[in-house]
Amino acid sequence: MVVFIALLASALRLATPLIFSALGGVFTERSGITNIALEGMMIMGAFFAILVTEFTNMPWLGVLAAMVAGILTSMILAVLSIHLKGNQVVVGTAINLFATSITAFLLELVWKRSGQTDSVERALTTNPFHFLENIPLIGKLFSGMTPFVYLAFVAVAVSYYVLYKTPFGLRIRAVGEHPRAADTVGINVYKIRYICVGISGMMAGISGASMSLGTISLFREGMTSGKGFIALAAMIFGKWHPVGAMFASLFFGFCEALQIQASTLGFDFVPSEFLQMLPYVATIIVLSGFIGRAVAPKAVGTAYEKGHR
Amino acid sequence: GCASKPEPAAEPAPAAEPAAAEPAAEPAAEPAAEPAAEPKSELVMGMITDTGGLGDQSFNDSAWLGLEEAEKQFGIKRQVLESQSADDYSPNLVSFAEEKTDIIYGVGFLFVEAMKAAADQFPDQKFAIVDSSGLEKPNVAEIVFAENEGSFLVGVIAGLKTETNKIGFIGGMKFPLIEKFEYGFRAGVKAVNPDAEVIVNYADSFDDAAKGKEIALVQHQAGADIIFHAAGGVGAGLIEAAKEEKFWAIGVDQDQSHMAPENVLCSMIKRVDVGVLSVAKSVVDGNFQGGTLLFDSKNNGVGYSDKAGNLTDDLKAAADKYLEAIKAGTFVVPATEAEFNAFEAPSL
Amino acid sequence: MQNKKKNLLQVVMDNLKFPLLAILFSFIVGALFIVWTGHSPLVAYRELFSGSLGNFGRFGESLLKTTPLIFTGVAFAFAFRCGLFNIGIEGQYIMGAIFTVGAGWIFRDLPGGLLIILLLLSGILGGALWAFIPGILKAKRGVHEVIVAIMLNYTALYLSNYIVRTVLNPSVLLGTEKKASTVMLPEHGRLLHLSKIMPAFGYSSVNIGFLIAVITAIVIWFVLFKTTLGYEVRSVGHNPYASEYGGISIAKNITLAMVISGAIAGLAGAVTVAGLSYKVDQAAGMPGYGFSGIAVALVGQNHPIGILASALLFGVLANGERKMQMAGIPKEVVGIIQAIIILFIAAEQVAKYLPDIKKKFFKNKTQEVQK
Amino acid sequence: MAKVVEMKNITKIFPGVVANDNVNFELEKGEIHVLLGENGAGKTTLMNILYGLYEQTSGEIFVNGQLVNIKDPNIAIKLGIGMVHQHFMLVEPFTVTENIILGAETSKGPHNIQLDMETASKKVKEISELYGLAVDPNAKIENITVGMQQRVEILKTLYRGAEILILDEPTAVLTPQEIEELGMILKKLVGQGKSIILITHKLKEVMAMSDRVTVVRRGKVIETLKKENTNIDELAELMVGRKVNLKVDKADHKAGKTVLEVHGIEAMNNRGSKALKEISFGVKSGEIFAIAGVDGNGQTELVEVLTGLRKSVKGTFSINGKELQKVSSKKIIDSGMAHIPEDRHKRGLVLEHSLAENGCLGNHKDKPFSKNGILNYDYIHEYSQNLIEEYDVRTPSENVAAKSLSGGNQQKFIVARELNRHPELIIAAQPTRGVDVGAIEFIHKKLVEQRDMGRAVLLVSLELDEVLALADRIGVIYDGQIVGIVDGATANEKELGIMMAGGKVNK
Ligand SMILES: Nc1ncnc2c1ncn2[C@@H]1O[C@H](COP(=O)(O)OP(=O)(O)OP(=O)(O)O)[C@@H](O)[C@H]1O
Ligand SMILES: Nc1ncnc2c1ncn2[C@@H]1O[C@H](COP(=O)(O)OP(=O)(O)OP(=O)(O)O)[C@@H](O)[C@H]1O
Ligand SMILES: [Mg+2]
Ligand SMILES: [Mg+2]
Repeated sequence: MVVFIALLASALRLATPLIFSALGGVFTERSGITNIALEGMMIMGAFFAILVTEFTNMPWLGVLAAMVAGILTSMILAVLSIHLKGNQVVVGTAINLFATSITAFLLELVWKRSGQTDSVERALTTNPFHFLENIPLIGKLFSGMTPFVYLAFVAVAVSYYVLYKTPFGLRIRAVGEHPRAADTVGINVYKIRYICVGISGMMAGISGASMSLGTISLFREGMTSGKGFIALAAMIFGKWHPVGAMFASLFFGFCEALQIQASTLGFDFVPSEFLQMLPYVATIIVLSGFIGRAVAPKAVGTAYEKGHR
Repeated sequence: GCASKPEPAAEPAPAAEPAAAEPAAEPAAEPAAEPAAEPKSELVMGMITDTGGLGDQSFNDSAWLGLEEAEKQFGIKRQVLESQSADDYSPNLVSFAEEKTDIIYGVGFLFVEAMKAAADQFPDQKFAIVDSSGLEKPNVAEIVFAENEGSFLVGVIAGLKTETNKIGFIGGMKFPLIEKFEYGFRAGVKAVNPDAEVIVNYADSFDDAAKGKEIALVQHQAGADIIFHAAGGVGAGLIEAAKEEKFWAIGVDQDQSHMAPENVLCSMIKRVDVGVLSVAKSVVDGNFQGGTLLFDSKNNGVGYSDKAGNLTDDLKAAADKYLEAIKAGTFVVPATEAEFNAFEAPSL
Repeated sequence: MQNKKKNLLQVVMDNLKFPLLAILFSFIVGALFIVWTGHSPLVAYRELFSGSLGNFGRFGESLLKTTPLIFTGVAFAFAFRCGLFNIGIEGQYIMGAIFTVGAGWIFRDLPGGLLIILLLLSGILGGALWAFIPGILKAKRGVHEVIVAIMLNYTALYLSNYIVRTVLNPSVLLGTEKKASTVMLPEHGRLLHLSKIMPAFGYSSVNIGFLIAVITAIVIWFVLFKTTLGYEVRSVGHNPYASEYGGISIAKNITLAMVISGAIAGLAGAVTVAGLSYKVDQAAGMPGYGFSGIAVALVGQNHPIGILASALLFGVLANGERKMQMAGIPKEVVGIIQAIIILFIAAEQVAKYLPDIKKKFFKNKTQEVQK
Repeated sequence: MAKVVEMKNITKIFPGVVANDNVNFELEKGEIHVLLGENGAGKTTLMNILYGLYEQTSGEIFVNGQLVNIKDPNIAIKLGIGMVHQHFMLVEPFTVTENIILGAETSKGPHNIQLDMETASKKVKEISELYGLAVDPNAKIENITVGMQQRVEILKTLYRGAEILILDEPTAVLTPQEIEELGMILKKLVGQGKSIILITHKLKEVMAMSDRVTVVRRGKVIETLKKENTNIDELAELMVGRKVNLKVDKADHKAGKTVLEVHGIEAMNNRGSKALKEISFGVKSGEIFAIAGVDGNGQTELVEVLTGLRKSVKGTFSINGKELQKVSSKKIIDSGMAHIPEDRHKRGLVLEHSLAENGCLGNHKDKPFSKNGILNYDYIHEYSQNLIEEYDVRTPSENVAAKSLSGGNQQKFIVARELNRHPELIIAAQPTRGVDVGAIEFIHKKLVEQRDMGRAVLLVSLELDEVLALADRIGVIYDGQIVGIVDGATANEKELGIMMAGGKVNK
């Protein structure tokens, strides 16, 4: 039981950045844009969260900065792929490279060394609801739970509400399925897409902040270690649905937690490399339709040209 | 520990003593013997990192620190190349060699094959490699450390200090160098507290600090109250976790207590900087020689440190007791799984 | 005939105009970053170019850097011509490399020439197998190749690490101590250094792998534009429905294009192992060739011959970057330059928009619709 | 009568095409005004301008007497203009209600942020009852019929309070009954004071539904007439620009042996429901066999099955006795089949390839186009040059990309390529869709020529006139079944119309 709770707690924490980014992915892809740049936006978020916290000593301002950094980065994707109709995957690839380079560059400039920043004095690594840890049995679940963990689930709920319960969400989904239909009823396809890409930037920014400010209270080069791509997979795994994306993220988190706990759970006879492969192989199997086919929004990946048929 | 003259360690005994001697404990604090008297040398020393790059919180940083010290002491010029991938090792070596750099350091045992080839190709070029031995080239100085010995000492401390009888170890990647830390550490624990359990995890990364933290939290939840790491940047996560959950972390390579003075119990010390500096000195002095330079407890190349003062005198005394025994050769600290399994704790 | 030649020149110019602009622009932006670090861009760029082109040896090293980029660029372009985005070159490269080492061990007793051929074929096989998975899944089940390939990249990395640690470890095969890398390729299975033929290359370890890369690019050019296979691949890439109508199997060509793309990526791994590293290390992260390959292919307009040129550009940048680093300029600057080149190329439409914007400006008339 | 819409001197220039040339158009309150013209005449373009999807190059628009600048559909909607597009603009996974309210959502809750689906559903129901447009508000678009979808489109405009309705070729996808129902709906709408613009190129519909007609030809308005003052022949002449002879000259046919034999074919459509049910017929050499029917009754699927592009689930078919239902399309081509596809952009051409490369599509693996997998470009170029010459394809050379040709010339090139295979069987699906009259006559002539040379021709067409003009025998397809086969010479439109609607003809 204790082990199980620990496993669950671990999975929750590991899933948190994935949930944010995957939600961001849901918004962009629902509006018809492929977002391979989540990783880059996360890196930007992670870095600027620490940068601003370092200088202001106000971690929540850091989170805000992460959001802004994420949004600004996402605007590169927006402008290039929505207006200039660049290949969305290529733009995403470039953004990832750019984010990696620019953060490393600024890190050296600001901290006069490479690799890793100092720890910020005040971060957001502690549980804001300490009393929860006193609940018998499951209290342990809440220890080490950062504000971001709670926030992630709030974000899932809000995303679900926005996408499925508001006029705006209806429009997003229409734009992703059939942009021309949306256009003919007076919906501004470009505007919706800009907003959605912006939302994804914001989400990925928070995701990055949850890793830097929320986990290790510093920024390290390479700290996102491909989580943006995993988030992308989680989004597809979750069938482009916020709740599905959440469960997929939890699954990935769970796989990683399982790998970490392998020795405590007594199945460390499985080479750790194979445990590491598990989520990736699982995703491929799921995508192959052995468990149920996922259908992407129809217009995803294609630029919309006004007045074109 | 106090500075004692290091013994020339390796088989093909280098004529030059490792110059590490004096500043073994705090090289930065003690000014070099006669910095002003030394004429500004024109020497250029190049260092190539492994893929971890600068900022790895581990041997790359430490080696760079050694060259910084050389710059201060001997007025040499230092240059660095960071390798993006394993395929860069050889071209990076060649690049420096082509510039007629006075000595080229390859930091990390992964350089070994590239270094071997480069040493043959440029027989007049001086090279040094960190963490690897056995090349036996006249123009390659091989700087190696007895990580198992240093790890053993902090293992002793952890074994005595633990209240839960559970201790954690986090490795970067599961390869022999890191296993040397692991088995040395476990042997130390076993020597003083055979009942204590050591929970071992590998992060499969030297960067993913978040994973480091998660592993630490898991180990802590499983009962570990002291966790040692040999995982470079991943360790930042461990120390963060220790800070939050108020348990003890043990640092590695350098004294890491500054990251969390109240939660870093002590650090296992591996003086890559000293190794690098001593080879630099031999170049400056003109008595560079190839062959293995072993930095172990005898010459204070490895050890433990406690700048934050978290160790009680009892603990220090116990650790020092084992340190002396290792120095005296009373027993040999295991470095591999097989040696560990065969290891009988000495009764001191 | 006269006419045709002029056309060719025009085509070349049209295709070059844009990448050149992109490169120029990104160097200017790069310069701003260099100034920001307090260095002189002139010094930096001088270091960059002298470091990569300064003498024959350095040039050789640039060619060495260029070699895998040619392979991965061509690999990417081949799939792209079939409408596929092979982001999995990374993983296919890893598999190619590990297969090569494996074959090097198994066939270690074969004579040199034969062994080398087997090594290259093994690399090809490794990459092709790994690319077959996203290919067949795309062809038969319509699964997006990008996601599958990303997943397979990580899988390849961990699988390779496992193999390095166990199956191909010297401790297992030779009974010596455990190492973080595989056994070494036997001496007679290594690619000849060009300096052996052309001593001018001196110390440079550029090897016949470079020639293999160039030949591969030319062969792929021939396949793409002169054979029925290439015709079918390009047709499927442009219009799968029309291809199907013309009796071309979409599924077969998608799978095949992916497999060939992976085979080239695997060959890149083989050539790197046989020509440079002679082993594979346990690695914490991707080697990064896949992403560079995308950039190289895009700048080269997905044309094998263009890719030769752009790979050389990226090779020169990567090699020259060393000298910039030695001069104390952060290596990230080169990363930024590369990112901007790609961004610029990705937004190719900017150029197409310019005349439109002009038109709008002057005539203030209707919005133009592009076909 | 009050003029609700006045379009004055509208010109719209696309790169290389003058789609509308100084067009004047008026719509009066309470009328049904037909915009009549051939494919590509510029009807849709004109209406897209009125609806704000395109911006005119020059000219002015007045709505209810006010000069307006309709920059985007929002403004059009505010002005009370609604448009039902030629290709429906419906989001398939959405429900009827969701589609109707999209862009004009009702909301509730604090700050009105929440969608109010109940109110919306209620309103949709009210409107649909008011105008007699029965739909299920909760059904998903992908699960309802095309006729239903059209009602949803009309409801969409009414929901937004449209007073002026534009319907772009609304009858193309409807059965005769549905067309009749539509006519009644339109009458009802007009009765409630709405004004309607109806685009079509079907003359009979004009006479049945309109109050006035404006004829457009090649982007220019030719004339505006009152229905009472005109007749079908006059309209046809105005539309095409000369006396039209819908009869194609052809000799009596001498049918030979059966080339294509279709027996009990069944197949699914893309949605997984049965599109073809027990289809059986044969096409003999030296005859044109036409499949007539309303769009969406299985024609596309039938052609795809016969050309190897879709797998049948049951039944067999053969060319000259060779069974082909399980083989690849390449094998079918090799068995002597040529195929003029219904969608030239989707199937017929690789638009980015040069004409030369398109000219060998389907033959590229055969000698002398290629040998041992290597293409013989010299021959490929020569071959395409011949095609271009022989079929009078207007193009600078065979080196240009196929996309740079006009639709008619693209179609001619496809016909050239297919007929030049010297096939035994020609499957021509909508061979004249969207091409100008000249090209139509040319293509018709070629098809008859092939018949006279003793080849079997399977013509699939939505245009009854084309079927009647060309066919020796006619099979009528309805709901995936061949409901009857009649003789081309004696068939009449009325009889076919009843069969196309699924009715029985007693002889
Ligand atoms: N978006 C566009 N870009 C360029 N040219 C266009 C565009 N839309 C239409 N055209 C051209 O404008 C002309 C008029 O086309 P339009 O679609 O208005 O014809 P139409 O009368 O509606 O024909 P149909 O009966 O086929 O619907 C055609 O020649 C067409 O090629
Ligand atoms: N963007 C465009 N640029 C140039 N010509 C176009 C464009 N879009 C359509 N056309 C041409 O305009 C004409 C009418 O176009 P439309 O989209 O109505 O297709 P169509 O072939 O008439 O099909 P349908 O029978 O369904 O109306 C066609 O000849 C087509 O080739
Ligand atoms: Mg049309
Ligand atoms: Mg039209």
